[in-house]
Amino acid sequence: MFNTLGVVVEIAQALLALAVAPLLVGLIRWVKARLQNRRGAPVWQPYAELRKLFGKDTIVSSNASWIFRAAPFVVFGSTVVVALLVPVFVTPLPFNQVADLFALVYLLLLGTFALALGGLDPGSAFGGMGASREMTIASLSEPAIALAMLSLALGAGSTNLGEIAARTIAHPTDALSPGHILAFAALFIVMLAETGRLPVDNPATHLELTMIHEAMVLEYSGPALALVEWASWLKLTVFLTLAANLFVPWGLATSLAAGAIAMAVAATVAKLVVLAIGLAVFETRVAKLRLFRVPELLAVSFVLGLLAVTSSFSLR
Amino acid sequence: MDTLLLWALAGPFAISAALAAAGVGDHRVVGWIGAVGRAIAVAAAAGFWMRAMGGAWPAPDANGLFRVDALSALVAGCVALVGAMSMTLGPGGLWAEGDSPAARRTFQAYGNLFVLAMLLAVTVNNVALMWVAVEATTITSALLVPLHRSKASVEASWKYLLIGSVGIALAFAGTVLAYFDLVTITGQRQAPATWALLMHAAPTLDPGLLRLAFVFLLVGYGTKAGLAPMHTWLPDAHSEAPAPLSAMMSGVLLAVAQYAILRWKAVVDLSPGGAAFTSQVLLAVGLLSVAVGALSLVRQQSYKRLLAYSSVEHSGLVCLGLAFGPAGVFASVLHMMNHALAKSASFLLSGRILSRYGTTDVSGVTGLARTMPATGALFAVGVLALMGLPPFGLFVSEFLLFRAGFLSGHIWETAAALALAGIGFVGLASHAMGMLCGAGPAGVEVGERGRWALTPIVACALALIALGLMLPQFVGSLIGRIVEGMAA
Amino acid sequence: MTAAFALPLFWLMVAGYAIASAGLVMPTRRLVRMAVAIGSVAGGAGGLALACLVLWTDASLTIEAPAVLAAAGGWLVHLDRLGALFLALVSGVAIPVGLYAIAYMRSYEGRYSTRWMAFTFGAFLLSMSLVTVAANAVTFLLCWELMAVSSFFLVVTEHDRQASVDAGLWYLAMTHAGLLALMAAFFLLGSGSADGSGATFAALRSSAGLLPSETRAAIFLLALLGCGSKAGMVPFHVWLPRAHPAAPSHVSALMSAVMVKLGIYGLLRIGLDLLGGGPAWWGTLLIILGAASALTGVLYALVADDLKELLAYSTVENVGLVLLGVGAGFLFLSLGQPEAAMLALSAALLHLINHAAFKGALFLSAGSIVHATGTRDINLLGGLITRMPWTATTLLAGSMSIAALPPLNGFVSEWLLFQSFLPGVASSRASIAGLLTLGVGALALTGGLAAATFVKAFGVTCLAIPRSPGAAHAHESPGPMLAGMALLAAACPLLALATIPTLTTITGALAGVAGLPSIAPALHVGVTLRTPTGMATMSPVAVAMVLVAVVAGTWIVLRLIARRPVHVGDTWGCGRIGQSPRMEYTSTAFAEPLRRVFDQLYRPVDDTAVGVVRPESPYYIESMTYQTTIHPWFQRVLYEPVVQGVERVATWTRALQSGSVNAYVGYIVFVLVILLAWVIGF
Amino acid sequence: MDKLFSEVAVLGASGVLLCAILLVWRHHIDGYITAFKWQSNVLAALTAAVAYFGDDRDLYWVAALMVAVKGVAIPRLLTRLAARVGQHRESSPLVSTAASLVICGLLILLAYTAARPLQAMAAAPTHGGIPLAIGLMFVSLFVIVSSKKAISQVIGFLMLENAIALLAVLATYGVPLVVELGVFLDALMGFLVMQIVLYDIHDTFNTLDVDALSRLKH
Repeated sequence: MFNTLGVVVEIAQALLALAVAPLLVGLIRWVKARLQNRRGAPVWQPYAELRKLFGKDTIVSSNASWIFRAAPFVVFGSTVVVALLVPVFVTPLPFNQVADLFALVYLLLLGTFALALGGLDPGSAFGGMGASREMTIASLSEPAIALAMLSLALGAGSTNLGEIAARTIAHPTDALSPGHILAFAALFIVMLAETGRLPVDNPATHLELTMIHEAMVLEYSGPALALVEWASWLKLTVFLTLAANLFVPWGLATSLAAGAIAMAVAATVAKLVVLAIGLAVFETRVAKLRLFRVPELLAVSFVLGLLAVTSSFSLR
Repeated sequence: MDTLLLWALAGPFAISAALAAAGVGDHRVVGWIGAVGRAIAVAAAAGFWMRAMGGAWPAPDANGLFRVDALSALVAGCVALVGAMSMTLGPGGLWAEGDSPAARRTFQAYGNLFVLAMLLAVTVNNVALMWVAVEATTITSALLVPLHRSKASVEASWKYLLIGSVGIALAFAGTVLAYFDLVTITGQRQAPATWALLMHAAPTLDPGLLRLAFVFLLVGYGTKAGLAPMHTWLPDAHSEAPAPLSAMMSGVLLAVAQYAILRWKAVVDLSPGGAAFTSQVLLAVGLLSVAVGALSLVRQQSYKRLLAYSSVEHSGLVCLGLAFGPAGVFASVLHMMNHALAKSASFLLSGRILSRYGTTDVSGVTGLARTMPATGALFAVGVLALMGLPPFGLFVSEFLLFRAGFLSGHIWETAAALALAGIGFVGLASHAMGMLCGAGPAGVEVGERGRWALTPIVACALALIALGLMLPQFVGSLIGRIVEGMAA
Repeated sequence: MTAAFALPLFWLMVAGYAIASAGLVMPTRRLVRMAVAIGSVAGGAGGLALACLVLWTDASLTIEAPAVLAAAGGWLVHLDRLGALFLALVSGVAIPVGLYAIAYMRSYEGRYSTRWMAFTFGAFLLSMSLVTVAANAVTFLLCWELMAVSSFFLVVTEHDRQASVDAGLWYLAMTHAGLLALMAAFFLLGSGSADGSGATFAALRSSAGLLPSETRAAIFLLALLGCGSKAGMVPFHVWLPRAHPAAPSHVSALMSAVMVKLGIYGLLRIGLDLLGGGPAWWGTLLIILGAASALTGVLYALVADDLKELLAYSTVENVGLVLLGVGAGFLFLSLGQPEAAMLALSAALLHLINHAAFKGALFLSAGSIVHATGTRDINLLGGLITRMPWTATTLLAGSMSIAALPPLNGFVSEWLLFQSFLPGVASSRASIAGLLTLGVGALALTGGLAAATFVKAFGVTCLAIPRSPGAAHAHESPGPMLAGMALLAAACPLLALATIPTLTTITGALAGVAGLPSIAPALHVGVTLRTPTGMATMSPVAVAMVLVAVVAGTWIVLRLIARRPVHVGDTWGCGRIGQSPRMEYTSTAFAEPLRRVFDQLYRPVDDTAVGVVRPESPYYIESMTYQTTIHPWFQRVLYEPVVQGVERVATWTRALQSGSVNAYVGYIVFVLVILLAWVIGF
Repeated sequence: MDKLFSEVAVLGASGVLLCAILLVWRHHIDGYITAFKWQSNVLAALTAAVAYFGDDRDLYWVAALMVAVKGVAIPRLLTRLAARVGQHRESSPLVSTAASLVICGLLILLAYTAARPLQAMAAAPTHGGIPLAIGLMFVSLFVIVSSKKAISQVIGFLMLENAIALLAVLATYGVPLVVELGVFLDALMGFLVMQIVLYDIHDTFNTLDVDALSRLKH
């Protein structure tokens, strides 16, 4: 599979993730609107947003430096690289040999780091506040991610994303083992924190006391904002795909046969839709937490991760 | 040849003393004559040093008045060097200023006698005459303590005189007891109690009596050596005496007393069970001294007392080393020598500091590195050396000493000494840094004066570095000979 | 053939550093600086070449001078590969730091003695190099303490500042305590061999196995105290955040990048090489202390407002990470898993080398900032990226590396550290697996917090608008300083790309030490890292390439499709025009959320005082001050009781010297009576 | 003959010790000086006796020197000193007289115990007095410790020297003459220096009370 075709497929699925990301976000927004008794924007609204932003002029603060301009590219680039790693419909992939689960975490951290610097650069209080809060949450979610991943890696005997998925495909019942479920729960909480969803952050608000991600990107405009937004949507997609295909990799193609791939794409889309709707329902049900309650949530996630690891090696 | 050396060693000090006593000491030319003479004395000491590597002079069985072996040569060398340095830098020497003519004469007269007494103590063959000479050191130096008459210095001199005399009297009692033993065993009334004879007879002497004698000797000479708790005179006398005298007292007087203890220990060690006894007693006294010395450094307010207590600590270390077998004796003797160099240099510098700042309070002296750069740097060197840091000799001797302790099986005692030395280190370091660093107090002149007077101290520092990085062969083999001599 | 070069290279190194020290006697200040630069570059080059020679060929270096210091065992120099690895580290950092010093020392001219600085600087470099080649106890301890003394003098360079003096005292006390412990450790080691006095490492190595296990444990603990205090391991780290900021920045760089690493060297040399490893609790202890160091370091770095103090605490953190790896290595060795041990130790050493690069770059950049602005307080900086673009860039490179961001070197070694823990979690007893799991958690939390810390360190320092006149009028530093910084900053990506050769060198150096495999297992396939158990693969080169390609591709595509103009305007201020620095997020503000999260650990002292109240109403407050301080409680809990205890005993001892001559004579009588009683009973 | 010698030796030693006890019992400095003078004279007589019985000519010289230096010269200088400084009374000593006497008794007992190894080798007829000599040492030390006047401490010290001289005479019939001369020189010089320092103290402090001499501490 490590041939040119493999690379093409790899790039294709990353592009697919990139293409699907706005749709997924649109779906979540739509479901949330419906659940809140609103009509809601159509699911392709995010595409329109992107088009509009790419067509606008950019305004840059006079205080900002090249960091401010470079940050969106780094954020976007690192997220795309992460997308390259995740088995969207085929596993394993050539790039899985190049970077694994832990590398994925650090690639995501690179994006967060860049965005936090971008938030600080114009010197507004909002940017600083957003950066500070974003880094707080990112740093506290690290141990939980690490343990969740460790638990997955222990189950599969590898930290290679492709192999983890392949192993669970080979042993379908593993998906229901307590270690797996606990790890999933841990990762889900971390995902909420990392992608700025409720109850950690509200992507739909600009209320200064509560916003995190939005505060950080407040100074961005035009194409730069488009990149940042798209990257954050892609990040959400990647996390959902990870949740779908690492924990429940059923249906994932293990060869490049056309039929298998077609089925895999369908399976992945179905799983993503389910997860998106689930996320929308969850977000509608919970209220935003105060910032200083978030560490408690992340501590829960850490404990879940710890339990996941424990059960992984105690059940072995 | 050897007799000539002996004269060359002692003569210059005797002549200087005589000149000063005759009232002609207070003259520039006389100062130069004295300096040249002392240089000759130092050269003579070096000659002894070379000579002693070949063996003791005269042969061990001879009953001459003097006998110079490796140990004598080493301590005599230290005494001559430190004595020459201190007398040259002291009142009436070459560079000192600001003392009254009477003070200069007194200092030169008694100071030279003091050196002479110390030289006599380490070269004389007879144990009782050695005692006489050690007693003479107290008498000659006690009068110099209150050179600059002040209440504190008079008080210090009284304490020094009384405690030193009482201590040394006890040492004489010990000497008599050992002599009694010797006379009884050999049946030779009026036998000359030479070291050689004592060493020869030691295995047959009564062990119980010898131990009793050793107790008196240790308490007696230990008083002079500044071993706790007989050390009480030391901080007072050292802090109140003029700096050059403190330098000699701390640098070499302690070494002379340690010389006596070492000699007697060698004798007692040869009697059955003696070695175990001496090492236990020395361990106890040494450890106590290290503890008292080190802990007293922590909350000390006067820098001269700081140096004095550091002497107590180092004296304790030397004493500990003597308890650690041959390797320990080697380390102790080396340490004694290193300490003589480092401490005398530090005390001489403290005199310069005192004359500039006008106070002995640690808190009154700040910014030494700015106000007196050369003195400050050398003082730092002296203190670092005393703290046992490389590249100075005391690092190596402490290394050897502690190693001897561990390898001779005294692990806990050595560990305790290590810990206490660590406390002393911090105590000394914190006070010295307070003095060296910061800005100088208002009204204290900035800039170095009389740089030439620092040359002997620079030489000391270089010697310490040489000892610390190389430990030259001739030093090592001489001390090796001393250790051999202890076992003979 | 190549072995013949070893000796000349050694002497080149010594001569180079001697030239640096010879700055002491140079007639002009300019020559002093030149001597330092030429000397350190030449010495560093010599040392680096020598180290490479030993690492990459069969050459080794042995110099014996048994007659010198004969009584203590003589000078004995022997360079093996483990030592060479650390020699390479010392020498490699010496070169950029030497270059940097040419210009940096200038700012000290006229205020402090640069001659003395040059002398101690050369001595510092030389003694650090010699520590790595020392092959018997006395040579090692002598050089070790010389290193401490020379660096002590450099720490108190600004000897009229109380903070420097305090820092120097803490440093001196801690390092000396460490020396005493090491001394005891070596003596105990020597007590096993027939001729303990010689104490060459070879003799100690062969006799160490015969020592009883309690003695071995004591040696290990003493070595841990001695080396740990040098390395800045918690709880012996208290000197580090004081001393490193107080020293001139090029010295801080050396201390942080190199000197603390020699603590790790000592631990490996004694614990692993001489003792040959030990029971499982050694590794466990190291892991616990490593995790404690990592977390403590990063937590205090996070809240530090002093840029150099932040970097110093971050050194504690990174030493903790290295110790985690070393501890895992010890643990796996005791469990009979030499391959896993090799992985863990290699990861630790790789991180150690990487840390030298980025921490060196960071400290030099910090020095450049201090040089330009005159302050180390992050709250007073800001906006430097436009004023000092090169300094900001090196600071950024260092910050990104230390935050373990791909594709830089910190990422590679932290990744490898994670991987080194996995085999243990996968295949050991439950207790050990649990420990290692917590270790992974600690590693991850540390990584996250480090990222937050360095967002602050770079972002608040260099971005936005300056918050003080000093920062506003900052200027870029002169060329030599930039060159030094650039060399180290460039090493960050380069070391990442050269991970495989570096790692191969490390495993080569570790091969055969103690129970490690004598033929180093390959940790890579081609350019891809591969752990021995095959659990993970990762290719730093490929990650870097893909990342750069994607970012660059995005940029190009965007340039092509969205060619809209860029306008420059004010920062949005909710309608308020004219943004002032007072609106910015400061260092303290940035760290506030995490400070509140870890309140229980920091135990800060908050102090809110209402300043001016208008007479109209008590609720109408014109001004208010808020103050928060964090006193690291280690000092209060661990050190102050000891200090107080010693002071109490010292006070009792003072009572001994009561001033009464009667009492004094009484002591003599008392001792006499006691000793007589002893004799009678003897 | 030996028996007589032995009795004389013990008698002499007891006499010397008795003088010390007498000194402890007295209050006046003059009384101290007198006690010391008699002690020295008794010691000299004992030395002469040992010289006679032990047939050692050198010891006659020692005895003569002792009378001259310790029996005559030093007591006179002391008397002059006491008159000059006007200190006549050992005011309020640290320990009451009765307690002092009891302590002295105990110290002599200790000395007897400590001197056991010496008695074991009692070959010479004079050895019976050795414990007394050691006892005298302790009593002298006690006098120094308990005195509050510098001058009484000097007298205590002189008595300590007597004790050691007594020990030397009894144990070994004296040390060789050259040593003996050195010891006497030291003793005399030592006393002279002490006297100078005492005058210094009186000049600077206006008293010889050692309580005044406690400024140097710690």
